Amino acid sequence: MSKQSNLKVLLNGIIKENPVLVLILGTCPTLAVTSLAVNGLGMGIAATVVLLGSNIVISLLRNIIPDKVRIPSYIVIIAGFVTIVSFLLEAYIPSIYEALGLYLPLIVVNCIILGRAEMFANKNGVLASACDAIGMGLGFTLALLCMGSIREILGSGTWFGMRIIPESVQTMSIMTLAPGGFFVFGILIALVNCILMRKGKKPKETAGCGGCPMSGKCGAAAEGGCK
Amino acid sequence: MEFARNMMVILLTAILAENFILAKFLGICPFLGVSKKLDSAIGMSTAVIFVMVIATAVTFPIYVFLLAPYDLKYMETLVFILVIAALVQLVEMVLKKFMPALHRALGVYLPLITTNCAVLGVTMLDIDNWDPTVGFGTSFGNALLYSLGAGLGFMLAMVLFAGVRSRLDSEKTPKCFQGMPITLIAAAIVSVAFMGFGGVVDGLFK
Amino acid sequence: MKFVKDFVIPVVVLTVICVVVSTALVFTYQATKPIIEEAKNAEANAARAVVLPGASGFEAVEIPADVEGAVDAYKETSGKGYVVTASAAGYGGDVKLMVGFDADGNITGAKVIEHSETPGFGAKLAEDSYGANYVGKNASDYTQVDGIAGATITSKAYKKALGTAFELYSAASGNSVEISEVVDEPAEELVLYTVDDANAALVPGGVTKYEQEVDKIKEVYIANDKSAVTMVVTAQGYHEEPLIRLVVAMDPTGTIIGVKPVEFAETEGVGDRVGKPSYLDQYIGQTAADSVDALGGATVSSNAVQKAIGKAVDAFELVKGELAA
Amino acid sequence: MFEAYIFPILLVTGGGLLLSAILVVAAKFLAVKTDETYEKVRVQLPGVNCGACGYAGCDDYAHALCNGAKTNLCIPGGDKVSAEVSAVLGVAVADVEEQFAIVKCGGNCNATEYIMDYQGVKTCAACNSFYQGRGSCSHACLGFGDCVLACKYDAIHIVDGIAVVDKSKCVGCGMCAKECPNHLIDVIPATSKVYVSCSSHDKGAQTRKVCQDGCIGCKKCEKTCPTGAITVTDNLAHIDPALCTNCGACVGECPTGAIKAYQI
Repeated sequence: MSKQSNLKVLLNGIIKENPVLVLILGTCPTLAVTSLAVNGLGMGIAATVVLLGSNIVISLLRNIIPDKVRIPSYIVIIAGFVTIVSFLLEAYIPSIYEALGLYLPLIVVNCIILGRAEMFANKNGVLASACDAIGMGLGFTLALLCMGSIREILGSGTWFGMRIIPESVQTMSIMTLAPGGFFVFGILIALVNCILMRKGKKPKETAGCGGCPMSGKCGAAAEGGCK
Repeated sequence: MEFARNMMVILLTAILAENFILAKFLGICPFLGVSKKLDSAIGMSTAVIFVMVIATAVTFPIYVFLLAPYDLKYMETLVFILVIAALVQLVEMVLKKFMPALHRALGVYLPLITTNCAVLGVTMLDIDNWDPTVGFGTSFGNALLYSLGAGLGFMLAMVLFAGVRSRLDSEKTPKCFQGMPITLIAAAIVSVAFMGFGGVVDGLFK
Repeated sequence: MKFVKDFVIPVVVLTVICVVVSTALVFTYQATKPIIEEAKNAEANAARAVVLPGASGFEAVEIPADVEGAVDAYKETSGKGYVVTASAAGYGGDVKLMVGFDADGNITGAKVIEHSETPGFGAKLAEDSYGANYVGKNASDYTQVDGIAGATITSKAYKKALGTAFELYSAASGNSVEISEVVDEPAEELVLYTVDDANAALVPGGVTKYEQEVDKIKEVYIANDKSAVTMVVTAQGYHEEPLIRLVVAMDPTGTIIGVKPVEFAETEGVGDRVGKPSYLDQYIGQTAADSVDALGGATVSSNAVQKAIGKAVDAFELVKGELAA
Repeated sequence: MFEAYIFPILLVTGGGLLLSAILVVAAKFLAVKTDETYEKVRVQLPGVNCGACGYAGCDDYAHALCNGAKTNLCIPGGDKVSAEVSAVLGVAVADVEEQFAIVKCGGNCNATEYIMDYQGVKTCAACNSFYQGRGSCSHACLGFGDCVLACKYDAIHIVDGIAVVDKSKCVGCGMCAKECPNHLIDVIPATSKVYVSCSSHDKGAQTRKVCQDGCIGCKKCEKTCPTGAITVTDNLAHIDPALCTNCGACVGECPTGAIKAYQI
């Protein structure tokens, strides 16, 4: 895995192993924050910055951190980066900070970040981990962006604030609410499954457990809870 | 009477109106992953309720006495996630030692809870709902009640969904919709139903 | 050696990481703290300027602790007025309202800065267009502004927050102001008339029944002094079979002088609001039936009433000759 | 100055240290004393918790093994597990009496047909509770595969509408037998090659009307069996594995072919 060219690692994150649509990871922010495209974009970029930072630091320290305290130290590093990003957002783009609200600190427990740290960063060099972080981050942002756009256009008729559907047409405001999130996410994954099937690859059967850092130790995955 | 009414409002809003999975989107990863079979769903939810209440019991006083007076709200994320990670380890050890049967049933899901958005989410929501004017006793009670309600809401959604999924599997769904997509669409319909509860709870007690 | 390798090193590494990360956090926090403060103030002042046009700067004013729902109060530095924020419990949660007052207590602007009301209904109150209705109102007549149909709870919360805002204003400015309480408008009941009572109410001078049937309307009455004509008209309401029966009175020029409900089987609380005087009296002085727009949330029943009155207006042409010129 | 800078660092590091100290201390005090033999034995067992050994699951059997239970009771594990467990316990290896499952119903789609187009919940249990199932014979296999789901060794499948056991994979754990609502599945010793593929106690005429493959209780097999292993009770033939010598005389004699033999 590590010998692949860095570009391939980058592309892998965006299409082949898109964290949200293929590995079905980090679903909490994906559903919660994408009622507006600009929020989806904001969350995507924030997550990418945190992922990039933590991947680089973790791959730097990978030989120093003993295995016994691996998870707690990763958590501390990631929490540090998340707090720094939330400071920057609160200071310079308060509107995004308000919109993300509770879900910004929740990036700490986002399976993508801890997952990539555990699966990739502690095995590969700094450059490869950085590329992987950018790839995964972009994949995450793209998925969130398209989720956000669909929900915003259908829900409030605007896209990044610009009015797309004329005022007279009654928009489906349910799209901006909770059920819309589930619905659009389901349709998107079905679309990805169709594409994967047409290209002959079997869609990923395990839901979320595949990429989750805890799946090694967690009985639910072994016991087939994730089939 | 006022106290009981207030408690019921908190509990019911957490379970129905602001259900953690279907309205607040917290804890979706285990919801999609573990609700395949009913017994794993129940096992997981009991473990989540167990850890949520204990996590609130530990993190709420930390915040009120250690973080708030020194204006350290920004440390909230770091401290809470550390406490929850340590707590999960501790609970696993205690369970293994004193209740092996319970450990065999629940212990399996404990590692999954450390990276669970719902548990960290509930501790942070307790802090948002905390208003300093009310005395510590009542606000601590409210916080515990809220986390209990959140856990019960989590279990309600998980168990409800284990039933839905087992029926979904035997139905003939289009090829690319099988598995995750059809479950999400079913979740959308159920969450519409839960949206209706908002008015019910307010109407019931207002 | 195993003890050191197995126990000491992990703890040391973890502690070092904790120290490094927390120092980084502390320094970033201290660095960004002023910027965050300043960004917050700028944003708040911008919102306040919207509510109190032409304001230059604000200074915080002490707010009395006992005012329930009070958030903050600011005095405009050049004495132009005050901006206060108050909150009240709405349908989905608290509604936070920022209100600007000029020096002597008239509202210069009102803006909802935080709410969780249902989109499409309660959320309409958050639009600036709604806040504009209150500009110029003072402590006594702010309750006359009517809320948005279909969002009664949120409208009541809006007015309650305004009441608190007035209290804050009087506390901040020192000149005490008599605040009229938000009184729930008396719940209008649907008063149904018999045809004779309706005629008596509409035409004090008494009416006689017109013998022929006019354009399928069976009961047509002409005032004894020929100054008005009243007709009993019907239309299908929301539930198809039960009818809406109204008595419509018109003067010789064809303008409607009154509409009284005789039979009204619309859904209680929604449709029957259309039968109440507050809606039907809007037809007085109109010559066409569709000049009064439908009541929000009860479109079907309003259309039925319009159809019924339309029948009366059309039939008027045929019976006009009977009236005095 | 202290409060804003030093205190948070102390708080976090102190908290981290305190938490790790608590964990280390707890790890020491709360260490659960597990005796090694139990762990080593438990690891050998397949973990199917089928109860074929007569104990309530593998954990229970492992405990029993530690205090001297017989090592050849684990049917699914077979000789391999028995050998390993005996090695661990240092006890003489006793070979395991191999067993496997048989389905006592031959009513597949060419032998019998359904009396309804059942659209209800697609499990045998549900279908069986709906007017005794969809088959014209009320004892027939319903073909919804509850047994297939229960089998952890993928040794039983639905073929032409009825369950068929794949001898090569079946380890005789009996989990499928528990699931079948009509109790059609039995676990018999591997030695006996002949079995009756019917469980209908209806009168011969009725069975012939609904299924060409059913046992009509004509007692021919009972007469021709040299060792008297077959007894017909209540219109249904039953072969006693202990007496049966696999001579196959009954297979030829049975007019409807209800008695079947394995080729192995």
